[in-house]
Amino acid sequence: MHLADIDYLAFQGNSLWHKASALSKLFFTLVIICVVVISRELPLLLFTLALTLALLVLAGVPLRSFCHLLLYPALFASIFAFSRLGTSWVGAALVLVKSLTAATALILLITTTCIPAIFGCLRLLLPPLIADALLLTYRSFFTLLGQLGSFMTALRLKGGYAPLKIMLNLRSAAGALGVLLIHSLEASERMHRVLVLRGYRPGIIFAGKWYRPTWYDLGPVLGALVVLFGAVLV
Amino acid sequence: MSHLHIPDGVIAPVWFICGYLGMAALLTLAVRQVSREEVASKIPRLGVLSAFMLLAMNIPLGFIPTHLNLTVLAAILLGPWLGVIAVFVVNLLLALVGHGGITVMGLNVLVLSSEALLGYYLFAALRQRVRLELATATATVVALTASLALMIGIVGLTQIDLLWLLQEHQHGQEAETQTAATMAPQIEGDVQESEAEGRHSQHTSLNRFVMLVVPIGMVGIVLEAIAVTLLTSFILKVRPDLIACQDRQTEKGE
Amino acid sequence: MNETVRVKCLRHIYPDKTEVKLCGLDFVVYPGEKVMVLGPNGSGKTTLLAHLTGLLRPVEGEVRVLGADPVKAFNTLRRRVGVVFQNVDEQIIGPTVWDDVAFALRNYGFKASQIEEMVAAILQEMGIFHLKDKIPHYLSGGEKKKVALAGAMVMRPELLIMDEPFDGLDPAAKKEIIGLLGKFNREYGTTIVMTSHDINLVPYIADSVYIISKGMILLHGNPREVFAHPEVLRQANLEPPLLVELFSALAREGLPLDIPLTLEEARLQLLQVITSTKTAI
Amino acid sequence: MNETVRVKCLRHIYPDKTEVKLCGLDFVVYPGEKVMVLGPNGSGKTTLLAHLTGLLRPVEGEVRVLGADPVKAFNTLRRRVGVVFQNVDEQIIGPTVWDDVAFALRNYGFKASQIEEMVAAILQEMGIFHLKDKIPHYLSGGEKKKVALAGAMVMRPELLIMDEPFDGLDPAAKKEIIGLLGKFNREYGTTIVMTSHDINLVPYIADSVYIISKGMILLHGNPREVFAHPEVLRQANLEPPLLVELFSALAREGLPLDIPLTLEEARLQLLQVITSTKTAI
Repeated sequence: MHLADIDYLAFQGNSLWHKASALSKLFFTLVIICVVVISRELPLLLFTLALTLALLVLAGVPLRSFCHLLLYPALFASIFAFSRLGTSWVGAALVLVKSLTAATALILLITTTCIPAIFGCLRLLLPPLIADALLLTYRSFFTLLGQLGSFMTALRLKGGYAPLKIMLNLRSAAGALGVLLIHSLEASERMHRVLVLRGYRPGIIFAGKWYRPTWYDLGPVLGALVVLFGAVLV
Repeated sequence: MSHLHIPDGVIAPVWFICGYLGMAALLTLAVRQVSREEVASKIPRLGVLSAFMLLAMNIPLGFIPTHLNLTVLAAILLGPWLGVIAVFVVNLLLALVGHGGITVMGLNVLVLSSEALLGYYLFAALRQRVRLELATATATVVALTASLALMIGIVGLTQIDLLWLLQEHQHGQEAETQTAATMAPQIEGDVQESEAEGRHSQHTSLNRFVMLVVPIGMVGIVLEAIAVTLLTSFILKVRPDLIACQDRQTEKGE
Repeated sequence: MNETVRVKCLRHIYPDKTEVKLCGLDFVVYPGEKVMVLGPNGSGKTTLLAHLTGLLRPVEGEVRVLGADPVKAFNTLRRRVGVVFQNVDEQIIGPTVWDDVAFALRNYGFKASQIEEMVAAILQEMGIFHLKDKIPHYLSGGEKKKVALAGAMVMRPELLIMDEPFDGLDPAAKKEIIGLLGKFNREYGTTIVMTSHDINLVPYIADSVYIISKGMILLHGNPREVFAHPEVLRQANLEPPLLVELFSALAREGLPLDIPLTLEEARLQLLQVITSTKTAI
Repeated sequence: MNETVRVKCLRHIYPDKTEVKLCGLDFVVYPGEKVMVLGPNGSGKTTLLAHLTGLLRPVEGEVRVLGADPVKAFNTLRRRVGVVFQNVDEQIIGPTVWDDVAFALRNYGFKASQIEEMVAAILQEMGIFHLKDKIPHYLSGGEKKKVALAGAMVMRPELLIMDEPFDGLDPAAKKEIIGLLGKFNREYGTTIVMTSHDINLVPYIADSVYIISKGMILLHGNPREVFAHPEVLRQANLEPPLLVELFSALAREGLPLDIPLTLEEARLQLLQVITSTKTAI
């Protein structure tokens, strides 16, 4: 799953963009998304796309392993765009560039920001119950991912997976998922005990340190200002 | 199953803003519906099941262009409102990792929440009358069909021009249905079609969309129903109390 | 009454109707003791610990922890008792190490500055301050164990309960945890109750041992006393430590040997026997 | 070429860019051997095993299993190689013990009657036939381990690979698994490669030992040869077995002692030293 690779990149990365706070990067992403949604100016969108791509490269994100995430929305947009080829070249290009830019901005955000830090900011908008649910989901995902990986390995070694045999795969997947489901439900019971013992109240899983301004925040903030300035200019 | 994959920036802001507002209202309602004691005892299960849904989506089924969602299963095990929250959590994480656009997240949450709510209440109603397997399968099939219809409705309602296609994922293991859509009025300067012509083309594309998505949707619904039923009956065999305790919750809630 | 823990012939019925009994000797822990509960898997060790934390209510029998009934006094006791379960992955809840260790403190409404200070103190003391911003799933097994331990110790509980603290750790990590537990015990007088199925660790960590098998507390004593009953150990499916086996075998040959706890003791005794044999003749 | 396994200076890069190297000595296993790979957590043991199964493709280096490249010959080799992972909970998939053991057979298209026969045979041989209709979830750790082992052995593989087979088991279960592995090795000539961080088990189960530390294969030999190098063991963060420590300490005092592998050996040597001291004077 990409989530694991993305998480690792965000965790071990050390670029200037990585060091900026989640809040500043969320601001940057939001600005880009707004520009993508509102603007109809191809030059501005192209400039924004070039900027986000350059930042992605500067942040040390291996483009090759994530290009499918970029191309994925672009592919649909482009097929749509080309179906309207008769009407307008500009319209087609707009659709393509818009989808690419939005996807790049999101990937830049999540490959350089640890997900808990993003949740830490979202927590301000979300009810405590949902914020906690997000964090627990994130924790559980990685515990379960390891287990699922073992199951899949066991399946492969015992001949339980073949790309072309649907019924075989379905049977194997159902077996593995069933066992994994029971494991995870039982784990959740034990987690419940832990929560009770350690005194759980909604909203306390994340500490208060969601934002501390640093000089590194200048990067995303300046980046966002440049894009905004461009938007005003054209 | 019913999951819109619309790239960002190609749908009119008014629609995704409506989607977000609807989502906010639904989530507020959901949080209010969950009692305080239920929170402490159920939140680990909520987290674990959301993670489980995320994982199940990534199980390669071979070349079938669909993946499991397990929304109804989550609703059965969590109750309707925590199920809605699970839907939100899963969709937010998916949107963050670039799976479907972030702008259509609100709409996606609404569609999938309908699956959770309908699935749960149908299951609860049928559970007393028929065998567990039949109750689960029926609830899943009906809920998914309804959410598929809802999605088609939303798509039609937004009057967006659509192009549906079947697309293998880049990694070649999983594939799923995708929508690429755009908003004609957005680029009105470039589009010089007559009103009538435009309406006509929207009709054909919606028809084409329905014709493409319904068969795939049906395959997805059948697979999902099988998976949810197998999983529920597996729990019933190994740890019946995990579902039984949900029954008590239901009785208390109703 | 100055016992930290007393458990008297416990009976518990789980929701799925399995019954677990724990009878035989009373389970008594005095302040400042390091108690090891030894028994094979399924002997009732974990059930015993769950009752000490107040998570389970016994059907029969008496449980007293720090002078109170742990079920009734749950909310007061949980501040005075730290618990570390066997599976640390399910125990670490915070998204970062810092958040996790601060969890209980935030719950009890400590001030932010106080929390900052207390978390820093325990992390430094345990030598894991550098991990504070790490995400738990990137830690090694030993590091996770230490984080869970930090979360339990941050309030300086009077009693620390650990289920299989050494399971799955490699020798180096085991040694570190043993060192930390010894330190907490010396410096804060923390009473420690832990379970294990590894008898070889006993001499390094415990000063009081209970042997449990099939719901019976069979034996209690300090390590030397317990090792003097290899037949009880075998009955409980536990193998006596190697040195104990060796020395009992030699003692049966008529050599004047006591049961040694450590390597050093064993070496000195053997040297003495050999020297005295020399001088005797 | 009649080596079962040969691994030459392996380098692997995981998707997350962590690099694991395994150089130093070659890792060679001959048919019928019982090989123990010893090293602390994170030394590269599990990576080595994953390469033997063909699940990972090395960036550099050579891996040969039963004369073939395990990545290329994955589909043929997996019928001839049995694998048991560390955490049995994550590899028992079938809803009942019977289903789980029959899983691979069904996938390979054996006939129902044949499957029936083969599963019954292995379950009986391992003394767990009575568990056949049980739901694995409710089995004890030792029983689960046996079920996983049955699933790996049901096709009578030439090579059996086990990652930490004794971790988390109590002494009785350990003994049973050791007995079963010895039996498979004797009766079917099954070659066994296993990892562990518990050095004390070596004398009971291995006839060839590799010591790994930080991606280097430091030492290879039979148990006696390996124990003769306590300094290498310590370098690899492994504690030499107690008897080895005791006897080296005594040998430093000038006593004429060899390194013993088993309790019995140790006892006899000590008795002899004591008696000879007597007679010498």
